[in-house]
Parts: sequence; C-alpha cells; structure tokens
Amino acid sequence: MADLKVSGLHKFYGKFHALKGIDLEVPSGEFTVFVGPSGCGKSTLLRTVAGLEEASGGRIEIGGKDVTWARPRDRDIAMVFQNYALYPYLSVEDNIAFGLRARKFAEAETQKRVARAAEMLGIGALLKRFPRELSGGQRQRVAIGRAIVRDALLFLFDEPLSNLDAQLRDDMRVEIKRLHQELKRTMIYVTHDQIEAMTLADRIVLLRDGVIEQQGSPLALFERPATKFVAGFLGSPKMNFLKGRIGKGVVTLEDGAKLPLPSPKGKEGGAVIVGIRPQHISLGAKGSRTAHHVIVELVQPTGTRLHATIPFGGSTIVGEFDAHAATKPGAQLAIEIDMSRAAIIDPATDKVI
Amino acid sequence: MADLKVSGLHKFYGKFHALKGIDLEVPSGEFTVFVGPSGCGKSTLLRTVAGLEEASGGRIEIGGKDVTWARPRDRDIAMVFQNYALYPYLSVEDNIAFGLRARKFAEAETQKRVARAAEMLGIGALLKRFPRELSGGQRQRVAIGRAIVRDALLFLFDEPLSNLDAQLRDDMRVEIKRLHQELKRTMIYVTHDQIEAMTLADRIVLLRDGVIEQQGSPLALFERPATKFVAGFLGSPKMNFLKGRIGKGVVTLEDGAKLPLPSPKGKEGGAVIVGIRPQHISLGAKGSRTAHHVIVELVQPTGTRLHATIPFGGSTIVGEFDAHAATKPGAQLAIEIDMSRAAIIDPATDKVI
Amino acid sequence: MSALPFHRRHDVRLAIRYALAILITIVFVFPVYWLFIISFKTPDEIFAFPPVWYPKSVQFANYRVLFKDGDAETVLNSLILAGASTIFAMILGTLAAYSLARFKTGGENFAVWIISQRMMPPVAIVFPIFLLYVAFGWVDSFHGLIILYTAFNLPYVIWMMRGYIEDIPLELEESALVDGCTRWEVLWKVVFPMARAGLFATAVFTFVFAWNDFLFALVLTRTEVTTFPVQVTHYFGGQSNFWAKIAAMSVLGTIPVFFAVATMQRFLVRGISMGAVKG
Amino acid sequence: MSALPFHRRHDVRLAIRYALAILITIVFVFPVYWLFIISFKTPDEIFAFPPVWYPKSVQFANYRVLFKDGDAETVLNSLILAGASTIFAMILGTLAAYSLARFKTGGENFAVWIISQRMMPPVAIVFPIFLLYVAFGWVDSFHGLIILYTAFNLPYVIWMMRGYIEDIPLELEESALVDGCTRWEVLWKVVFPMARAGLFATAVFTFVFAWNDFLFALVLTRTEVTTFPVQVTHYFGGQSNFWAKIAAMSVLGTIPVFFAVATMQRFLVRGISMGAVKG
Repeated sequence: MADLKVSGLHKFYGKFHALKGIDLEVPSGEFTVFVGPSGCGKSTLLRTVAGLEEASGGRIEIGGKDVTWARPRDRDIAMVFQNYALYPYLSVEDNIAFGLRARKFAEAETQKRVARAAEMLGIGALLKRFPRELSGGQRQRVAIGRAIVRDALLFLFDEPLSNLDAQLRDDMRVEIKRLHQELKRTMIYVTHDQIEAMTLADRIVLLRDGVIEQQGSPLALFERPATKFVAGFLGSPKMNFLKGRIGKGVVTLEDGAKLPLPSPKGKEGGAVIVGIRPQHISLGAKGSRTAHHVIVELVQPTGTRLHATIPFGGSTIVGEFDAHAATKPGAQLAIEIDMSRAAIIDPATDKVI
Repeated sequence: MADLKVSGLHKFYGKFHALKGIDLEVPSGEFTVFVGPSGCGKSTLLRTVAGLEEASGGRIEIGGKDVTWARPRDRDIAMVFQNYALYPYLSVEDNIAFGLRARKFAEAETQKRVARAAEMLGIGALLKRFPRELSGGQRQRVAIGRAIVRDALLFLFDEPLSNLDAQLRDDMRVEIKRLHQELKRTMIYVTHDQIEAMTLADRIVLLRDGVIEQQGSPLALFERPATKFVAGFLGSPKMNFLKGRIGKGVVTLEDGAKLPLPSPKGKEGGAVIVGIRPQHISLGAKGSRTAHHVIVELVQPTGTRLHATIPFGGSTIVGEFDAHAATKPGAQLAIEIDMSRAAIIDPATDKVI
Repeated sequence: MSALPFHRRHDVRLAIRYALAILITIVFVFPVYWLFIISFKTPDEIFAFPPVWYPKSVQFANYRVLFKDGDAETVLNSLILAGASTIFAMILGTLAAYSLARFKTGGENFAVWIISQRMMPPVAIVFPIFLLYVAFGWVDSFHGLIILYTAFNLPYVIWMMRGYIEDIPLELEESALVDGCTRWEVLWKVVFPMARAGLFATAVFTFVFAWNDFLFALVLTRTEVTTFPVQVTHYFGGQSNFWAKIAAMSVLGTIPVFFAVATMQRFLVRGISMGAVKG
Repeated sequence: MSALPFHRRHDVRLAIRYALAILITIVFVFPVYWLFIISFKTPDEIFAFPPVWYPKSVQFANYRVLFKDGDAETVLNSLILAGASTIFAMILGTLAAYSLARFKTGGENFAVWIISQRMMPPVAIVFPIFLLYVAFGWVDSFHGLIILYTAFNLPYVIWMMRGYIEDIPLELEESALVDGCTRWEVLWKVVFPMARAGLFATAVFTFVFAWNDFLFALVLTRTEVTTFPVQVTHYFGGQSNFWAKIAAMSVLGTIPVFFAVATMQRFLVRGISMGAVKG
C-alpha cells in the first residue's frame, strides 16, 4: 500500500517551472530519500506534499485521501525542518508537546507521549531546558521528538542534518536510521548529500531540474545508473568520465590509450564516454600488459586510503589507493582499470548503454 | 626557516581562556592546517596571527619580525574568509585589485597581477561581473584571487570551504592543493573538518581547548595518534573504542571477548581502552578460531563500501566492509580484527600507550 | 559578533568618542538639567545673573500650583489619548504588517508608500483634517484625536512590525501549521511571542509620538481635551513666574515617558538589537 | 524568503486586506486629495454645500499670491534649515554609530539611552533651550535652528545607522584591514558603500523630521527665518480666502518632501528591506 501517491504534480514559481509532472509512490513503512543538486526541486516536492506550497497542477494522495488542496494541518503529516524550528520561548517539553496541544490532546496523554519520545531520543534529562541551552545535536533531537509524538502517517525530513558538523551528522544519521527501524513508519527525507541518501535510504528518488531522473535502491542506482548524471552524482570521489571511440572490443581514448570492452556496446567508431569509479582503479605490476603507466599529479590521503589525481586518457582521473601506495606528486605508477564495472555512456543522450 | 613563529601565545575573552600558551613554528613553504572541534581555539589562533584579535600575552613573529602589536596591514599577510568577504559594490576585477590599490600599487602592475591571478584560478571571463552574479564556487575563487595577488609572506585561510556544498568542496580542495604546489608559498588553513585537514595538509596542528594536542604529518597523526582524542578525531567512520582489561597477551573486553595483544603493553589486570578503526575490521571465515561471531544491527551502504553497526565487546562498533558483504540488519557475521593496527589507550590519562 | 581589536595609536575610536561626549553633554544633558533645576527655583532665582546653577533651597511651590489650576489634568488627557491610540495602532498595524511580511501584500513598493505617509508634513494635512473634523463634529473630542493619532502612527507601526515579523524564521510558522494550528493560532502562539520585544519597543515609540504631538492637538482641541504640550505653550511668552510653571509642567509631562521607557527598557534593548543577534 | 501559500477559505489575509484598504482610503488618501483640490478652488467653492468634490475650473490664483506675499520664501528657509541640519546629523551620527556598532562604545544600554533622548517631549525641552538661545543671542537665526535640528536628529541617525552598520559582515572590514586599509579608509571604502541605502534612507527621514518641525520653529523664530509650517499656521483661524492660501502653501510645502522620497525611493526600498535580505 502506498502512503503517498503523487500524480502529474506541477509547480510554478512565476515562470519558473520547479516541478515538471512528478509521478511517485511511496510504499508504506519505507524510508525514501529525495536527493539531487540544489534547485532540482526536491525541497519543493516535499513542501508541496506537506501543503506548505500550493500545487500548480496534479494530485497528491496521503493514505488514500486526496489532499491536494488541504491545509497542512489536515494532511496527517509531521515534519522536521533544517533549522530545527524550535520555539525559543518554550521549554523542550512544551516544544515537543506543541503539536499535541494544538490538536487538543488530553494533557495526560500528551505527558505520556512526550515522555516516551524523549526517552526514545535520549533527551529525558533536558525536558525543562530551553532551546538556547542546547547543543546543535540536542536541538535536532528535540525537533525529531516533536515530529514523532504526533504519530502521523507520514514523516517528512527537510535536510535535517545540514546545520550540523560532519561528526555529529554521522552520529545523527545512524540515529535516524535506527529510529526508522524501531518505528517502522513511512519516512521521506530530503537531502543534497549523496552520502546521506546512500546510507539512509530504502529507496532513493533522484531528481534533476524538476523531473525524476532515476529511482530505486541505493545500490541499484550506484551500480546500474541509468544516466551520466546519476553516475556522476552518487559516489565519492566522483566517477571519472573519459571521452573515447568504440573500436573492436576496445574503447580508444583521446590520447590513444585503449581500454578493453567487456561486452560489445554501441556501434564501432561511435563516440562514447567511459565512466570509471576511483575505487575501480587499482595498482598493477609495472610492465604488465594491461597496466597503464601514468604520473601522479596530486595526492590526497584520507587515512587508510589515498586519492591520487592522475592525467590519463586526455583528461585527469582520480584513483583511490591504499594510504601506503607510496605515491607522491611526480611518482610513476602502473594502474589497472576494472572495465567490467565501468559505465559506457552515449554522449548524445547522456544515457548509460 | 620559519615564516611564522608563535611563542607562549595567550588569548582571553573576558574570563574565557581561548588560547593557553601556544608554541608553534610554521616552516617556509609548508601547507599547515589548524584543525579541531569548534571552540578549540583554531580560528582565534589564526585571527590573532592576522592581528584581527589582540594577543593577551606571548609573541608572534612573521618573517623574523615581531608583529605581536602590529596592525594587520603591517604584517605581510593575505587572508581568505569563510563567507568570501567580497565587496558587493565592486566588480570581480576591482575586488581582486582592492588590496593592491589600498597599498598604492601602480595601476599597470595592478592590472598585470589581477590578470595573472584570474588566469591561474580560471576566472578570467568573470572579471567584469559582480559578486552577486557568481556561484558559490566562483565567489570563493575570487576571494582566493584577492589573497594571491597580494604576494604576501603568509596566506591565511579561515574555513574557506565550509559554505560550499559537498561536491564543490571536494573540487575546491583539489584546487587549493594544486595552487599550493604551484605557488609554493607558506599557507595556514583552518578547518573543523578532519577530511579537509588530512587531504590538504603537509602538517596538521590539532588543537583542543586552547592547547596543541598533537602536530605532525597527516599519516603520522592518523596511524600513531598520541591520545584518544586524536585517534577519535581523525578518520571516518570514527575509531571504535572498547573498554577492556589487560590479560596475558590479550585484552579481555567487558562481555568477555578476548582480543590478542600483538606486543605487551600496560600492566596485567590494568584497565585499557582498545581503539579499532572500522577499516581494520574484516570478514572472516565462519568457525575460524580468531573470528568473532556477531549480529548486525544497522547497515549503511556508501557505494563500493558498507558500514555495519555491530554490538560487540559490551558496546557497539562500526565495521567497514565491501558493499556486497550481503549483510542486513539481523544477519550473522564472523569478523576479524587487525589488532596490529589497534590503539591501546590508558583510560586514566587518555594517552595511547 | 565580536568587537574589533584596539590598535594603540592609529584609531578612529578616540576621536569619535570625545566628540560624542562633548556633544551629548552640551546638547542633551544641560537643557534637561536646567529645566529640572528651574522647576524648583523661586521667581527671583530664575532670571538672576550670573545664573543660579543649583537652587539654594528646593521648593515645591511651582508643582503645587499645577494641581490647583487644573494644569495637571491635561497630563491625564494626554495619557488617555496616547494610550488608547497606541493600543489601536498596535493591533491594526501588527495585523497589516503580518500581511505585508508574509503574503507580500502590495510588494516592496507598497511598504515604502506606507512609510512615506509618515513623512507628509503634519502641518499640510492638519488643515483638511480640521475641515473634516468640523464636518463630523469631532473637534475637541477624545475619539477625534484618538482616531487621528492611530491613523498617523499606523504607518510607523506597520513599518517596524513588518521588519520584526520578517525576522521570524518562516519555518517556525510552517512547523506550527503542520503541527495543527490555524493561521490565527499561528499569530497568537508563534508570531506574537517571537516578536514580543519588537512589539513593546514599537508601542513605546508610538506612545511617545502621540504624547509629544503638539500641532494636531493645538488645532483640533479647544477646552475639553487640552493636552499637556498645548497647555505648556499657553504660558509661553508670559511673566517670569510662568517660566517656573512651564518648567514644572515639563518635568511632570516627562515623567510618563520616562516610566514608559524605563519599564520597557529590556524590551527596547532586545527590540533595538534584534537585527544584530539573529545571525 | 518565500511567501506563505494561500489556503482558500480559512485565511487571515482577506480580513486584514479589506480593513487596510478602507482605512487607508479614509484616513490617508482623502485629506490629501481634499487639500490638493482646495488649493485650486475659488473662495466660493471652498465652503459650498454640498461640497465641491472636484473644482469646475483649475485656477492658480491661490499659488500666485504666495509668491507675491513672500510666503514662498519660508519654504526656502525650511529647505536651508532641514538640508544643513541633515548633513551635519548624518556625518556626526554615522561616526558615532560606527563607534557604537563596532567598538561597543558604552554597550547596549548606552544605545538605548541615546534613542531615549529622542523621546523627550520637545515641548519640555523647548523652554530651557529658549532661555539658552536668548542668552547666546541665537534666537531667530539660521545657525541656532540648524544646531538644534542636528542635535535633535542625532539620536535617530545614530540608532538607525548603528543597525545598518551592524548588518555589514565584519569580515568585509577585516578583509580590508588585512589588505592594507587604515580604519578611516575602511570607513570610506567599505562601510559607506555598504550602508549606502541605509544612509540615504536615514537622511530622507532626518530631512523630513526637520522639515516637519513646528514647535521649535514657532518658539525660536520671530521674523528672520520663519519656516513653512509656522507660516502656514499664521493663517489658521482666518477668513475663507485664507483657507485657499493654506491649502496652496501646504501643497507647496509638500513638494520637497515628495521629491526627497521619490528620488530616494530605490534606496528607501533597499534600506527598509535591508534587514530582510541579509540572511
């Protein structure tokens, strides 16, 4: 059963066409992530679902009920905002209880629910404090608490972690995922961060310029991207793209280097773009027939791994190696490229062949 | 030769002791990164070096000259700010030329330098535009351009990338590193992001609560951290810390699990904390004598890799595995821990033994 | 927001500070002191030369006479007029400001047009208003002046409150809408508490503007609702013993303003610095 | 800043909008229209009943007489006084505001104290000032009123400019200091250009305050520097042909304000909305 069904949804801001006919179903209990670069329409889509923006056309159903023209309060949703949206003049307790009191819940029930939500999020000791006395992570927890006490059909998260620093973001990510496993509710999460999308989602909906570019499980999108855009958007460091021409069982790159084609694709002589992930470039033996000899331009250690920027195939690629690969700018390397996992892209359509 | 020498530097804000006697030398031509959690004093240190904050005690020498009480303009420094600090009423060209004109450079020389800096940063086509017409990345480039035309002895960067999104941050990081290789000038860079510190630095200065916790090359700090704080601060996902007691050649964890000690450390029966990086946990054969049998609690795929959260040793650890390790919440795994790379920490002092 | 560091010599700060200190003393403090002193002086002391810098004996005769003559009553009239018009202007103005801030009613230019109204020379509109009031029979009435002050202060209230409301993060209101509030509940439960300091600060200014009005009260009142500023000027140009009366009246008329500012001080501090702290 | 969505029925917006529209028409637009119309009426038309809603023939007689009688000269006097005092108040006030904003001179309470000065009832201080001016021989002089208007507007300028200056990101100034500017150069090259819209908006208000002053001009001038508001009131309570003269004077006296607001409109829009866009 789909808790949210969006059909033919359009949204205009003046002349700007922000959503261009979105069709989408979010199955009950799933964690769905809307992801894409800024301006792709992901936030607009979420806000239109919430009723904070008015649809310019199309239909939105929540729990089987048409809510396209309903007020936010009549949509059975709860929402967590990027900047926490806590009321500075209310205590943590009153902040969490705000939605229940607005809906005239009995005070005893309100108290019970607030206590349970606070316990679940580990903020039981903070209930009497005020938002200004809390750290960023604690505020985000209170904001989540305010959403979950509501026990709504749909939980919406609008980039909830982007105001936190890297370390805290990792921790909160785990916590949100754990919360989803515990509550088993339908959650929709908006982010521009591909790593958040990959790690959190049951299903990723990748948007671009107001249309859905591809949707599916994180691994499906990562390993079988439909377009160059998807391939380049997911993964870090970014996929390397090299221009080339199809030959007999090989792709010839701009500088003449040849890469084997594991299966025949495209027509011979046709232009293609080869997409290679940095993780699929490895160090080979010097003198090996399949290895390419290159000179390292720039090196970025990350701890256990190392990213090397290497001029290759008429462009510059990044490879990920072991931290002790002993490469320095100027060093000579022999690299092997795992072409079985490369994406072959038609430059005319930007589609993966 | 040291371009910057700081001795016994103290800084008070009212009663708050922000810098507690910093001693530091930055060798000529090196890329030094001040890193640490927010409030550690890294920005205060940079701003005091720049003369934007007044030292409460100690001595600052730039290029061998005591500048402790000098105005910023008399310190021979150039600085890039987090929010770009571009003048919205000046064109890109005038922004870059601002410092040269303030110092009464000849107009011909100014023009030449601006053109060269713009070319180096690939913003030659933007010179007539205004900051509001630029993207975040372009603005950051203009800000860097304004610093490099000055040709100062010391280049200071105050979290220059933290206003950019993840993708752009990666790109600009590479560009700053390339710029340093090209210019070979002394650069000091402040960030709270350990990945930026690791990938950019020739030398990391890790601050905590106003003192230098450890300094050295990125790999030295990552692989031989002096304290638990350093071990936990660098690396992603974070190092796992498990409480245990020293036995004969082993560490016994809280739940009774035993980990081998590669070399004798600490005294028998003493409490220790074992620090294990997620990358040093691997999948072992089921039934192997050295493997630990665990149940996965949470899984976060990142593309080619996967982070699994696993209850173990009386706590919860995160392990990094291949994306196709086929682990799901609830799955049984056998894991091997590479104890030769573990950090053994004395819980009394938080020092690595 | 950190302060700029202090670099010993080359600094603008000292120059500005001295200029400021001297100006403040001459222009602001001295007249107020002089006024206060005169109100306790005997008639002889007022025009003595060299001037009497501080009175030999403090005497309340000048104040006692105010209550006998009914002058003090005009202070009460001013209180009623300023108080009532402030309440009305705040209610109407805040609602209008919300509409401008959140629904962009009329756009930026409309907001500018509204505040432009505040710039219309009072002396220019007082005449048609007088004709209008004669026609309505509103001259020399409380409701006439209350309506006028309300209308005259409305642009200011709209302008100020619009700024304060725009400073409230939109998400706070959106969150309340999602959580189950109607738009009116959002106003009560989110907008008013968030803009409280601004509300009080604006109310103080509005009160003071009405309190200080001289021209409208002069033209539109006769004997029934004489206000304190008009009453004071009745004694201008008179004998030396009137000077003492004027001084005493002035001190009396300054007391409500003093209390309004003093009791609202913490809101004024917050309201004035609101813009600065929100980043 | 996005606008809130419009939800068909349950909405505060319509109610507010109608109330606003009606109020504006009655209170602001009608008197101005009436004034304008009267200035072109013949004496007979002015007190006609039923009222003449628009004059049959436009005639400039009322205006011609202003220039013959020297009434128009008082508009020029007002221009000189308001213009000069605005320039002085802006220079002193902006420097003081910079000191308050960046060096935290005196702290928040000092800033509130300064703006509190603006609330002092003018009618209360006009009397000691009059005595002071008599002593200095400044009564009925241009410099006397210019100094007074400067001093009276200073708190307002300081308060407004302090807000605008605090809105300038500190890094812009720091960057200029590092790049080689002295503090004075920072003021010229960074603070003034950045606060330009605020500067102009504040100057317009300051000009209008001085332009509209009635009380100080009434008390402190005699014949030499009569200002336009004082001159207008000379005709109050006179014959019906004076009404026409008053109307014409009022229109004439509104023109400079109209021009000040019109030419500065784009700065006013920016200055007024500055707070809103900085986030």
